[in-house]
This record gives sequence, C-alpha cells and structure tokens, in this order.
Amino acid sequence: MKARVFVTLKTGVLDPQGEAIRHALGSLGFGGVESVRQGKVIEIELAETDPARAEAEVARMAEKLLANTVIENYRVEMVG
Amino acid sequence: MKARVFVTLKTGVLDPQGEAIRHALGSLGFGGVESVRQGKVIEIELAETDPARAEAEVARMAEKLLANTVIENYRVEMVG
Amino acid sequence: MTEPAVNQSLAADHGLKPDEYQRILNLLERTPTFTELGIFSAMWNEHCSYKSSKKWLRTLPTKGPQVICGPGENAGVIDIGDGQAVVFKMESHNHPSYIEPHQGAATGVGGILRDVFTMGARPIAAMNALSFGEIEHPKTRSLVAGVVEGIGSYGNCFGVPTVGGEVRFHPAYNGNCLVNAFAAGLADADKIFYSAASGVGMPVVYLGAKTGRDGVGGATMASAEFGEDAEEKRPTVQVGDPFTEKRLLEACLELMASGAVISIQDMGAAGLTCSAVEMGDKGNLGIELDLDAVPCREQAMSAYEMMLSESQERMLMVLKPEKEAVARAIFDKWDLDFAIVGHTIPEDRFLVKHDGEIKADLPLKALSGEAPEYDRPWVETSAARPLAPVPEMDPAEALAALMGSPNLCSRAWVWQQYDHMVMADTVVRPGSDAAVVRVHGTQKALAFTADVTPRYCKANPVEGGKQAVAEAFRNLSATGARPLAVTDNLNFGNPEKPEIMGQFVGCIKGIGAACEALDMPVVSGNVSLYNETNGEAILPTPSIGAVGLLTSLDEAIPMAPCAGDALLMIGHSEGHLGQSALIWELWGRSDGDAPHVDLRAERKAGELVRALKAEGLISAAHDLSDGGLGVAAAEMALAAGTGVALDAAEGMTPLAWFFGEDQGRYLIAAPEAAVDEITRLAIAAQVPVRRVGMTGGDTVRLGTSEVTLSGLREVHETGFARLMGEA
Amino acid sequence: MKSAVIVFPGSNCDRDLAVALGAAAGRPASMVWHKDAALPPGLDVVAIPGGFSFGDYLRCGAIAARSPIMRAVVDFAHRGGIVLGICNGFQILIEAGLLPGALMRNQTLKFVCRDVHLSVETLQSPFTSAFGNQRVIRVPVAHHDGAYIADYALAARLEAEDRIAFRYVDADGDATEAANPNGSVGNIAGVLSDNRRILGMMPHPERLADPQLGGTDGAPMFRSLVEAVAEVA
Ligand SMILES: Nc1ncnc2c1ncn2[C@@H]1O[C@H](COP(=O)(O)OP(=O)(O)O)[C@@H](O)[C@H]1O
Ligand SMILES: [Mg+2]
Repeated sequence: MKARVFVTLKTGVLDPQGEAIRHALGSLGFGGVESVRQGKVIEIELAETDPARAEAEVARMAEKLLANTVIENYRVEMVG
Repeated sequence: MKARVFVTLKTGVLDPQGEAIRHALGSLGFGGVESVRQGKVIEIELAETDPARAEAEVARMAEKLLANTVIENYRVEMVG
Repeated sequence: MTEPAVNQSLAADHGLKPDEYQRILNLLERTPTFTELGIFSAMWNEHCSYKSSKKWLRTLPTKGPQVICGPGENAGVIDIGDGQAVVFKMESHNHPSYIEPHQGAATGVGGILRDVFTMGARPIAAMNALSFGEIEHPKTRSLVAGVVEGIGSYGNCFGVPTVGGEVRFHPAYNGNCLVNAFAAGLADADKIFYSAASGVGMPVVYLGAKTGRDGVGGATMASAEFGEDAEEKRPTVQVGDPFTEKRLLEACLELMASGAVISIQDMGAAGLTCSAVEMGDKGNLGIELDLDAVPCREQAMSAYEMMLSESQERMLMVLKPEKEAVARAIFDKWDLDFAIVGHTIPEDRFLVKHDGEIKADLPLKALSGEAPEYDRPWVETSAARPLAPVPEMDPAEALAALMGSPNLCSRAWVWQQYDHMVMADTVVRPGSDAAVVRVHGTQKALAFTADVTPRYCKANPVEGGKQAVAEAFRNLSATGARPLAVTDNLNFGNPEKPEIMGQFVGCIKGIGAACEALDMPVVSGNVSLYNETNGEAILPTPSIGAVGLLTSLDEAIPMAPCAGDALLMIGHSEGHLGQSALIWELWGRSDGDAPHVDLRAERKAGELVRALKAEGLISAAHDLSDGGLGVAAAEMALAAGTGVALDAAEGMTPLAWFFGEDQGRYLIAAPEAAVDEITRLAIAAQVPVRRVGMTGGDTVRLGTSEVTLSGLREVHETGFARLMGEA
Repeated sequence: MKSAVIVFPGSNCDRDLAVALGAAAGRPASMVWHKDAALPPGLDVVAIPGGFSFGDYLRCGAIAARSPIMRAVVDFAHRGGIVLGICNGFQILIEAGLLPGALMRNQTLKFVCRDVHLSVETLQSPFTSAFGNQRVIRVPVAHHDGAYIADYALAARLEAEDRIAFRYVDADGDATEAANPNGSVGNIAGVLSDNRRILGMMPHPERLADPQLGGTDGAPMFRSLVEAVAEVA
C-alpha cells in the first residue's frame, strides 16, 4: 500500500518559505497571488495490504514523528 | 481560486530526507516501511477566478520557480 | 535491457575521438563490450586522464623537505612538525554547478572532503573560490544564491568550518561559472592512507551510500564544452547527502584506526571504475569485481550503469581479511553499507562480472597507462595593449566606488552563510588576509588562502600565474604564517585551441617559477578544461589554494591596527595601473599589461614582515593586492574601526599612487617608537620601506580628499546584498 | 561537576562543548552515544550539542528527540537534572517536549553564522548566575532554523515566569528588530524550563569561551554550571 502524508503549518503560524515564494512570484511578474503556504508531502510505501490498518499505522507515524503537532497539521491519504 | 502544487523528486534522484525518515521510522518500531520519499506541497491562493486560466498560470509558476525541473517533477491540482 | 552495438559513432557519443577509439581496438584486438566502452570513456576523458595537461603539469615543482606526499594521490600531504601533517587539495565542480547550482556546489564540497579523509585526515578547514558572470546577466543571481547555499548546506552539516575563498564577477563567466572547493585535514604523519592495493586475494570492499544512476556519464560531461543543449544534459545531476558523508568520515577514521585498511580510495568521478583501476594500477595488481554484491538504490541496474555511476558518499577499500568482522561492526554502528564486491588478483586484468556474465575483461594497466596524452599546439599570448591614459578623479570618490564595487565589496553576505567557526578552532575568521585555524590541542595553527587574478592571467599568463602564487604567499605572510605549499585548480577554456593552450602553458610556467622561488611546492591540484559556451572561453583562472604554518599563535599578525599607529609601506611602488581593479571596476577597462612580479623581492618582503613581527615591532599588517594602497588602508581602517590618513606621493598621480597594483607590497602599522627600527631592519634586508600615513580619526583621507569611515563601511558592507537585489 | 555530552551521528559541536565543559569543570565530560539507553551514573549536567543530529532533513531535532538516549535524558530531566541544549540541542529539547515552543526556518531563509549580542535576562538559573554585571554579551550563532516561535499566551507566560534566559540585542542592549538574526518572537534566544533546570538556546557560548578565539563572553555560562553543582554538593 502507498500512503501520502500532508504536513502543513497551522493557520496563524508564520510561514517564511511561503512568504518568500509569494514575493518571488511577484517579482517574476505573476499577478494576483494572494497567499502562499508551503508544506511537506511524505510518500510512504508499506508492506501492509489492509487499507484500514495501513492508514491507522501511517496516522501513528505522523503523530509520533512526521508532524510537529504544536505547529503543524497532518492529513493522511491512501493512494492504493 | 486555490491551487496545490506537488513537487517531488524525479525517480532515481537520491532523496536523503526520505531515507532519513525511513530509517527513523524503523528505529521507532514501525515495521514494513519499504520506501519513503519526501516532497513539497505549495498552496497558492489566486485572485483569478477562471479555473483553466488559473491552472495554466500555476503551471507556469511551477516551471519557472516552484520546481527545480532539473531534479524535480511537479503536478498542479485545483482545489476550488 | 539490450545493450547498444558498440561502434565508432557510439564511441563518439562517449566523447572518444576516432583515433582514440582506434587505439582501443588496437589495444584489445577486438571490439569492446558496451561496459568496456563506458570504462574506457571514463578513464580516457580529460577529467580522469589529464591527457591535455599532463605534459605541463610535470613541469611544476612538487618537492621540498616539507612534502610527505605530492601530486598523484587523493590529496597532498605536508609535514607540520611534531609528527603531524596537513592534507589538502582543491577541486572544481564547475559544470555541475552551472546546471544545478545548489547540488552541484554541494557535491563539489562533498568530493573534496572525501579526498581529504580518504587519506586518513580529519577535515579542519574548507574554502571555495567562485567565479560568476556579470551580475546583470539573468542567470548570475540565482547561480550565486544556489552555489553559496549549496556549499553552506554541505559544509555546515558535515561540520567543517568554511573559512575562506574568493568571489568574482566578470562577463567572461556568463556561460560558465567556476566553483573550486578546497579542503584541508589533519593527520598523524605516520598514519597516512594511500590508494595502492597490495597483496593478492585481498577483499575489495564497498563502503558508504548505495549506488544509483546518478551522474552516469558525469565525468564525460565535465570534460565537454557546453553547447545550446546544456540544459538537456540535466538529469545526470547528483544529490549530495552531507549527513551520510559525516557518518562516512567517522566510520572511515574508526576503520583506519582499527588497522583493517590496506588501501582506500574514494569514489569520485566515474566512481567504481576509476577507484578500482587506480587501486590496482598503483599496486601493480589486477582487480576482479562482482557487481551482484554492489549495494544498489535502484532496481535493475546494469553493469554499465554501476561502473559509471557517480553516486556520492562512497569509498572503495582493500581490506585485511582477518579484520572483516571489526570493519563490518564499525559500518553497522554508523548505519552504512559494507559489502565485499571483489578481490585483488595477481595478473594485470580488470575483470567485471554481473549476473553470471563477464561484462568487462580488460588489461588494467592500459586503462590509465595507455590513456592518450597530447602535446597540444599552443601559441604564446600576444603582448597586452598598452595602457591608455587614465582620467583624473577625486581619489576618495574612487575609493568609495571601489569599496562598494561587485568585486571589492565585503563578502560577508557569502561567508555568513557558512559555519566558519564549527570545531571551535577558527582564530582568524573570514574577512581578513588568510584565515587561521588552530591545530587542536597544540600551540600551532594553520593559515589558509585562495587567490588568483584572472584579468592578469588573460593579459599576461606568465605574470598572472606568478602573481596568483605571490598573492597567496603574501596573504599568508601578512597573517604571520610561514607559507608551506599550494594546491592549484587550473580552469581554462578549450585546450584544442592554440590560444587557450597558450594561456594554460603560460600560467603553468608562471606558477612553476613562483612556487620554486617562494618555496611553495605544488602538492595537489585539479584541471578543468573546456569551460566555454558557444566558443566564448572563461578568463584563464588558475586558482591557487595555499597553506601556511604558525608554530605558535604569538606569531599571528592582526589586520586591524591601533589608533595612532604609523603606517608604512613595504615594497616598491611604480603606480602600475594596467589591468587594475580601478580601471576595471570604474570604467570597465582592461587595458595595459599585468603588473610584473619580482619573485626575489616578493620573498624578501614576506620574510621581512614576519621578522618584524618576531621582533615585536608591528601591530598589524595587510597585503596590497586589488585596489592597491587605498583599498588596503581602507580595509585595515574598517577592520579596526579607526580612520586613516595617507599622504600623496611626489612624482606620481594620486590615482597611480593610491590604486596602483605593483606587487610584493604590504601595509604595516606600528607604534611611532618602532618606526626607526623597522626602517633599519628593512634597509638591512634590502626591502624598500616608506612611511605613508597614520591611523586615527573617523575618516579615510587620501592626500587632500577624504571620505568618512561610516560612509565607506556602508557602501562596503551593503554592497553584496545590493548586488543580490536584497538591499 | 560531572557532565556528559550526547553524541548523535550528525553532531558536530560535540567536541567544542566537551572542551568548554571540561575546561570549566577541570574534568573531562563523558561522551554518550545516541544508541545507548542509559546515562553514566552520577551525572550533574547533560549537554546536547549543536550539529545536524540525523541530517535534520525532516524537522531539526525531530529524529534525535526520539532516539533511545533521549528517553534517559527525559528521565534525568524529570528527576531535576540540569540539561543544556545548544543550537541543535535546543531543537532536540523542544522536539522532546522538554521545552515549550517551536524553532522554525530563519526568517531570511538563510543559514546565519556571525557574532550576535545577547542580553542576559535572568541570573536566576544554574546557567546564568555567574554573569553578574555582565548583562550584554557577544557570542556566535550558526544555524538555519533558529526562529523561536511561541504564541502570545506562551510568550507572556515565559515572560511572567522569568524564563527567558537570553534575548538578541544590539551592542547597547536594545532588543531591536535589526539585532534579531532569525526572526524569533520577542528576540528570544534562549528559554528555561519551568523548574529552571533545563536551558535551550540557539547561540553558541562554547565558541567564545577561550581568549584565543577572540573572546570569553560565553565562559560565565560554564562557570555558572560548576558553581550551581558545587552549591548543591
Ligand atoms: N567564497 C568565499 N567563502 C568564504 N570566504 C570568502 C569567500 N570569498 C571571499 N572570502 C573571504 O573574504 C575576504 C576577502 O576576499 P578577497 O578580497 O578575495 O581577499 P584577498 O584580497 O585577501 O585575496 C577573505 O578573507 C576571503 O577569504
Ligand atoms: Mg589579502
């Protein structure tokens, strides 16, 4: 099974990388960019074949390691 | 409109981040993790309201700035 | 996968010329296999074989009582007393950095660090000499940002202080930037590790990271001139992993201490091929490899790909068989791959097996020994255009313009992105003449500098080559260090053009003469040719990395004077403005000959500066180079936070006096009471000395015009950020 | 003072820190490998050095905080032990939950290595008591991810409880924006735990604790530790 974990900054947490991209897009002449946030996507290939078990396992990985839940949210998506 | 750009390393390109995560998951006792790849997700809020135009614009942003097409692929997804 | 048919056109795709391919056919008396062709192309390209440069490199002085190991190994080794040695080298990563600046520069740093620790030395200092196109060129800013970030990301994580280097901008680098990385390490003089294999039947061990398809064909790319299709060659870029390199360092040093290593070699350009051949060749042995045992990161890798892969952070070692368990345990501890991939054999043979098939069966010695060597035609560079009249200008205004100019403004923007203090031994940080790093746990310290003035080399290769070494000598002497030896990184255009070859030959002649006269043998180096895009060559850029020794930190000479000091100039001035920073930065001119370097005078001046320090007579010293007396005085003033006043000179225009670039000169600061004694010692040493001014106040005064120190600081310190569009 | 320095595979200021601790204590610090499950017995101080513990590719300190030795360090801290984390060590302490807040990418997005000025905000800790009148010090920073992030409530609590150990200031002691090298909230450079026995800080006092290196402003931190330990004994 393959899973994707999206890790994004919580609303309200300043995102200097996103800000820098927004700024750079502006200087490159891209208009109308209102906001940019940058996050991580982690793709995990698992030996587990049961989707429900796999998803639960990945959620535990996210809790324990992949996200810092003080400042980040995460979302797990099973790909197949 | 809101768009998401996924930026991932091309197949075959070394991903030290992913490797480090895979290793750490192993030490934390998560079994059966076969591979891990880490990428970026960039969320862009646009003033543009036409989905097709917005998507084309974001693809141009990805080409020019968001992805390093030497080693990375990207994929654009319109969120709404 | 079916392998393509081997023929002359496939050979040409591998960068082999028709006569080179014929040479292979004659040597083998058969058509090579695909894997064999790959092996030949890797071994016989410019990058590995030095086929255009070898003849000339042999002319460089490489010996001296201080030399433990000269060129030919991974890095040079110099005796620094007390049973210790410094191991160092400089290497280019120009083409990869142009294609992918961050990863290209990062892997360049990784490669040079490996060269140093392969020899058993712990890296203690790194430098980088960078040349970029003009700042207005659309690629330049992103190259600068990417290269600096890449160098920092690798060195900072690895944990070596990056203490020096150079950054220049010139339109000749618009299509080819230069990234030359230097590293130095410390080892016990009797515990240096070399690459020559010995003993038959000894296991050949693969260490470090896994093999992927990274940079397959990379060494060939590094030796090819760029065309419009440069962008197409992109996927061969390698990604660096400094964390793995850090573990590889620690594991290798532990391994070496365990007594398990017979010989060791890092996998650099053309990875497994070059390293295996080199170990066999040096040890007069054959090597048999079984590729089934190679740790791979990707599936279904072919023999061809494994042999040519340039995956980073890997080593090859010949192991003492009885130590296998110890060695394995060390690599387990550091979570790195350890695999026996072959063994040494008695006959002259390079045998590569994969999937039960023989993929290559070649005479091993011929791979390097029979590599083509060229005596390329060359023409002497014609004499430079005489210097046209230089307009008059207010000297203080000229100084302010120079101090804020792209090539002379402060490089702090760059070196603040490098951890230059990690290991807590950096005594003199970047921003001074040479950086000084303590030899941990001793009173000793080492000084490091990187120098070259490509404008001079273009106008007059011989004098330019001399000057690069002389400036390095001067930078070391100005910090109080005794110059020991140099490494050279020779960056030029296409050597098949006689004018370019002429620049190369001229620079080598100059470097050789200077190294001889200044007692600084060349102990390692690297050649990077074909730095051309669409026929436009870079300026000839032979970067010199130099190392000096301080037997005690008491010998160190600061750059910052005290307020109220007298300023004296050591050396002879004629007001030489040909090829100067003044005419280039202010008016974009590059006319006139390069300044002449009098090597005997250079040596005497350097020795005098160190002698004056030993006598306790001087409070500070700084060498005169780009921008001459005016810029040197301004830099000292900024370092000390005190003003200076320089007097005009009779018989010379103000611009010639303040900005002339005559060689072999220093500006020294001393208390008033020491001036007479300094003068006496200088006369006795037959070195010209004259009083040129005083420190104090809060302005820099040049004759009758002046600029405030704070104004100068502002233009100097914000200059780089302004270039980068950040201020 | 018996001290130990934790060594991760990517630590690179471990020796620097051991030298500074050893010089102050007059006895060498022990080096403890991250795969060990226990600390040496009888320790007074555990120090976590700078570097890139596991490459720091995911989040700085994230993987290190979950390594075997950190369970022992957390136990040691919960028993009231003195724990010092510098740079990567600070990031690890935060990831391990021993200190509040978060450390994020520098606002400039660039690695920054240079001297900064710090104000010593409190003398009430085993790390700062020996600073005495020397309330503005100069020490280097060298990091990529040093922006200290705390929400309003946390920042206010740290302030109210006198748990801000250091702030970035200019040479005159003012916490200006220009003096802030990384965009930390309130110019915070170092914070204390609620029992005041754990300190995390981004700047490197161990790099400026030797006159040959150009200054000794960092030395009082190590003297403070020695004195604090001696007082208890
Ligand atoms: N790329 C770089 N990395 C680190 N330090 C650098 C770099 N470029 C320049 N420096 C430092 O900035 C200072 C000034 O550089 P430069 O003008 O080239 O010196 P010099 O004139 O003495 O050769 C030196 O201390 C040098 O080491
Ligand atoms: Mg100099």
